[in-house]
Amino acid sequence: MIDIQLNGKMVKAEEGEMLLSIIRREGIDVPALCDHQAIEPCGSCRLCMVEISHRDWEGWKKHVTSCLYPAEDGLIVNTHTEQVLEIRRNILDLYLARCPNSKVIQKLAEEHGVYKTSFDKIPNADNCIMCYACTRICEVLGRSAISAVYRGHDKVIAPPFNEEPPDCIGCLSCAMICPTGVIPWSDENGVRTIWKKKFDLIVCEKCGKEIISRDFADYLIETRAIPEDYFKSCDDCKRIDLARKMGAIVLQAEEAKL
Amino acid sequence: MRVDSVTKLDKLRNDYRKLIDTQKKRILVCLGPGCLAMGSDTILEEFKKVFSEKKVKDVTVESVKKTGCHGFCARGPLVVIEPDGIFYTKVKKIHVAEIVEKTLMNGEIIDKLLYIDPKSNKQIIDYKEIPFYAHQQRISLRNVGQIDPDNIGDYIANSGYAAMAKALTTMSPQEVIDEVSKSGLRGRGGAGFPTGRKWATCAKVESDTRYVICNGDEGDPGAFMDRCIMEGDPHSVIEGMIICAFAVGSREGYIYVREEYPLAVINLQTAIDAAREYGFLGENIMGSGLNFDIKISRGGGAFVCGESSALMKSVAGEVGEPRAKYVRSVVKGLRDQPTVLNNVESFATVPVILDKGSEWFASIGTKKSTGTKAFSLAGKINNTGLIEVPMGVTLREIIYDIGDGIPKGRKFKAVQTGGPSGGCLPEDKLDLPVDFDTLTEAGSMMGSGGMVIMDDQTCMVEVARYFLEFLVFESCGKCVPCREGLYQLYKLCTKICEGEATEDDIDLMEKLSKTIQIASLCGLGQSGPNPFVSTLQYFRDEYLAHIRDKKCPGGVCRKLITYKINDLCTGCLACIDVCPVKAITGKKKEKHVLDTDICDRCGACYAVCTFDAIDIE
Amino acid sequence: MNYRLVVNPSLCTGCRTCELACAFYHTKDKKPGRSRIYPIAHAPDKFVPVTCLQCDDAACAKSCCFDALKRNETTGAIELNVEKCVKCRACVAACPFGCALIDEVHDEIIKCDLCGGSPACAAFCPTKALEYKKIEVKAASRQSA
Amino acid sequence: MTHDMDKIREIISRSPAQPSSLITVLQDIQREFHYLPCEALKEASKMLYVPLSKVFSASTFYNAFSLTPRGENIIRVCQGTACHIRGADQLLEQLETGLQIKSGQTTPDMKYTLEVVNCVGACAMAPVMIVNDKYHANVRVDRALKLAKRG
Repeated sequence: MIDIQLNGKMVKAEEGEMLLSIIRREGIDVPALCDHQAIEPCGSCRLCMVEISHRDWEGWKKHVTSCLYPAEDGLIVNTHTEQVLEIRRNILDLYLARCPNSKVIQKLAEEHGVYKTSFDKIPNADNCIMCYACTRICEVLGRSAISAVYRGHDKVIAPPFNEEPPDCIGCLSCAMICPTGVIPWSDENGVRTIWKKKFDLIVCEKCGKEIISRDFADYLIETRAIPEDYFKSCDDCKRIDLARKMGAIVLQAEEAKL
Repeated sequence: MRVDSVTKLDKLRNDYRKLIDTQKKRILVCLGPGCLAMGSDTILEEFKKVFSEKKVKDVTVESVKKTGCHGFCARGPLVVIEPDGIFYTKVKKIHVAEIVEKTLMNGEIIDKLLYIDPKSNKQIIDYKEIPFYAHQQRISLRNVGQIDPDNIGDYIANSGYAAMAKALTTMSPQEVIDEVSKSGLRGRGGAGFPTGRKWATCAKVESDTRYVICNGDEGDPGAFMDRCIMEGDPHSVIEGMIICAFAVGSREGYIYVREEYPLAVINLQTAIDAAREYGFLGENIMGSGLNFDIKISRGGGAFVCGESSALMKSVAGEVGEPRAKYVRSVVKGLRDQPTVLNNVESFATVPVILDKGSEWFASIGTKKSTGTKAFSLAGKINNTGLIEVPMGVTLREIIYDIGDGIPKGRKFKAVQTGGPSGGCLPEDKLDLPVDFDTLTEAGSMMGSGGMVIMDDQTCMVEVARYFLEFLVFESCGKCVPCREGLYQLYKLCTKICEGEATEDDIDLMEKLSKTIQIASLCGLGQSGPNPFVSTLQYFRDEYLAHIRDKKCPGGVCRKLITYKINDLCTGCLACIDVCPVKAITGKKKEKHVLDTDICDRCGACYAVCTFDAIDIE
Repeated sequence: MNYRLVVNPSLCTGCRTCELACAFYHTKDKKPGRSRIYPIAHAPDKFVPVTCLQCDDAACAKSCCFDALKRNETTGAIELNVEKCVKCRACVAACPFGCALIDEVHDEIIKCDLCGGSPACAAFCPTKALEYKKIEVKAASRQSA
Repeated sequence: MTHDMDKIREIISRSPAQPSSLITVLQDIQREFHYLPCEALKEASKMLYVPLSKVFSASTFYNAFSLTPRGENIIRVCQGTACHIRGADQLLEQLETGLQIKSGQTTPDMKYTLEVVNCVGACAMAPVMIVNDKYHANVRVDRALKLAKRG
């Protein structure tokens, strides 16, 4: 365990633990859009920037993204200096120009006192903030069906050749993890559509409720050794089933007692 | 033949020296980038053709040598006749026969091909006496332009691989690191990190695998020193890398060459193959037990790959996006292993340091920036070319003594150093000594060594806009300040160039620049606003002229200028031919008329007019 | 260590106090969400309180591609780390007993976490159909998920 | 457009079958076909064990790669700083007007592709244009189109 000073308070931390998780643990509110515990930090949104200095290093001061900076003994971390707030405001200002219609961005910007962007809005803006959460989560699954393509200001998230991604299994992880909810998908009539690719949904053999995409179930069966039977009915029906089975045993036992 | 001992290397060197001495005359044809673009390859062929057909005393086909960049590109194509150092400039294919006839057969000098010193108006025969060369001191460029890069013998004859042999057979790795540290050598790629300290850190990290990478991704527009070294003296880079591998204990090295330099790849590969043949690369080099080999990794055309972590990703076959470097690449670099990454020029300098000693090297230059630095001179300067000077010379010496000032007697406005990460320095900074720290303090940076000189017909706002456009195109797009911030900065700068900005926009740009500098993930973004910040610092009046007066003092920004034809027009039709929008009309030998309503102010007419008949207002 | 939530359906009256207790115990932002336990009638007036069995070889944990479901070795519960949960619903589909659930109110995946060691459902069960008690578990039979 | 799959496989198999060969393989494919055909990328993905999305990322990230077929003659105008201040924009404009295409495009007859390139390191002789790997130095605006069409 090491000691760091966080906004004036001494806190204990594990060496090498990322500053952001310590900040979160201490209940300090620092915004971060590209951060998610299921994926490795990548430092693209720059909102979790904090000011650091060191007890023993005179005059050393830096601004770093807390999601990627490992804690070390003697570190002095300040999450809300005027300069840090100014950086956050300016970044949110840029985000408002990039994603003017995103409710998430609007709310976060307002919380920081930015009500409208100082810049020209990007033409044909969508709500994608290019945080790579979707591509990173897809990589964790070992699929990498989508990726960031082109570069610089033209960079977008897309499937290969903008066609149906061959490696996509329709698990929705990308759409679910997206902080601004920009990835469109739908489940209709037993068919899931995402990235313009269509997937058969397994429907509950008892009640007809849509459960999971066939490809995702196959993936879980194959890579996670889940028995195929488990995917035959929906959670509601499986609970009722369990109640019936247990009930039957209980009844039997009660009868035996009598 | 394997060369595995100092004795064998000494013998080889003597053999090569004797061989060269037997060639009484040598004709060196410069095939550097500048001369090549002027067609020097055809001159080389012509010489070879002549000597294969004709017998000339003391000269054979082997006497004709291609070399890398000789440096004085402005006067290219260059042909040097050694050992007398006769320096022929602006040589054309048609001159070859004359050179053979007069100079080589009869020992006559051809006056019209000589360099004329504009100050004394005198012809100079030996290039070493030309001010352009006389003010230089060449260390990393020692062989560039002097030897045939494809011939390892030339390199060995010039004491090549001697430093490597010395290090591997008489020194310990620690001694090599100490020597490099004591020399004070700082990374020539731009940041100026002490090379010795980098090597020492890498050597200390516990690991079975360490990599040595040479950064040949010379992306700064306006810089071509590394290209010239890789093309003109590839063995010096290889030798430097072998010494480094020995010092840090590496078995595998990479040279990352940018996509735009195909000839560098070819020459380096030839050199690597030759070095392997002699046993300078491979197993048990010089019998020292060092196993080391080098592979070339070609870039894909991305400026950001000059950044170390992006470069390492690119070498690993991935998209060149930088990562946050809270763990330095010298500890965790390529494939997460400790990696030394140095620039081409740094590696090329190392053998000389070991050869002549750290004290000698440290005595050159300034206290904190030792040695020499290669620069490429380009833009609005008379003597464009490749130079190397001791650290600490002033910008004025470089621009006026070596570079011979601004063409057509125009006025100097700014010198751009450090490429898109650097800045523009004005006239009153010309007496600053050129070293790492001074240039950074002045708001620019050394960068890799590109120097682009600008005259009063350059618009500094437009220059900032140009660099921002470049950076927007080259940003990898990973982090927001760089991707969105530079884009907005570029948009605002364009607005100024179009005369549609207000002074509030400048404030906004300054505020945004600060955020981009602090909050960007890698060096590209962090230094991205520099071209804007430094031009605003020194040329604020030009910004204000665009905003308040809607005028472009440099006469560049299209929306703020008009072209007019004056009475000097002779009616030559040249401008009519080039005008892409057909805004100029007129008959031969009659003064032409320019319709300003149609004119889209591209400036083509101005560029072709040889009678100064086009005015910019 | 060796505590388990023991369900005795014979004692269950279907009063659904456990549901309320569960929902309120896990309440966030003053809006009670979904319960993790359901008394389900399997015959007239006969109920089984269905809740997570904290299976030894739990399909929910195995199906989670992001390591969000982990057994708490102290309580024995397989707990969901909401910070790691992507809401892909693999666990919902994979649990053979339908005990990984979607809470539409908070747009979250939920499952029984034994309330960190003192299950509210058991505490409030008026008939002791639910009891959290120490039981003998052979050391080898429990493998950590 | 279909390509000889055997040729594509042969090019890919020149490099070790591992993900780190990706950039090299893409360069080799580009050299052969002057662009990256879709089926070659799919094949590279399979043979090098790289997800197709990552192949696509790399193909679009690096400037050297083109996903659309290019013309017989490739005309590149250097946009380095030295070239810029010595009138590279005007050169480009002349070529765009003369060839009736924008930079990055190919003429409909597939004869010429016009591209810009960020500094080729021949700054001393700015402005520079490159026609099929042949460098032309100190190009005057009135000569640009002629040099381009000469091939």
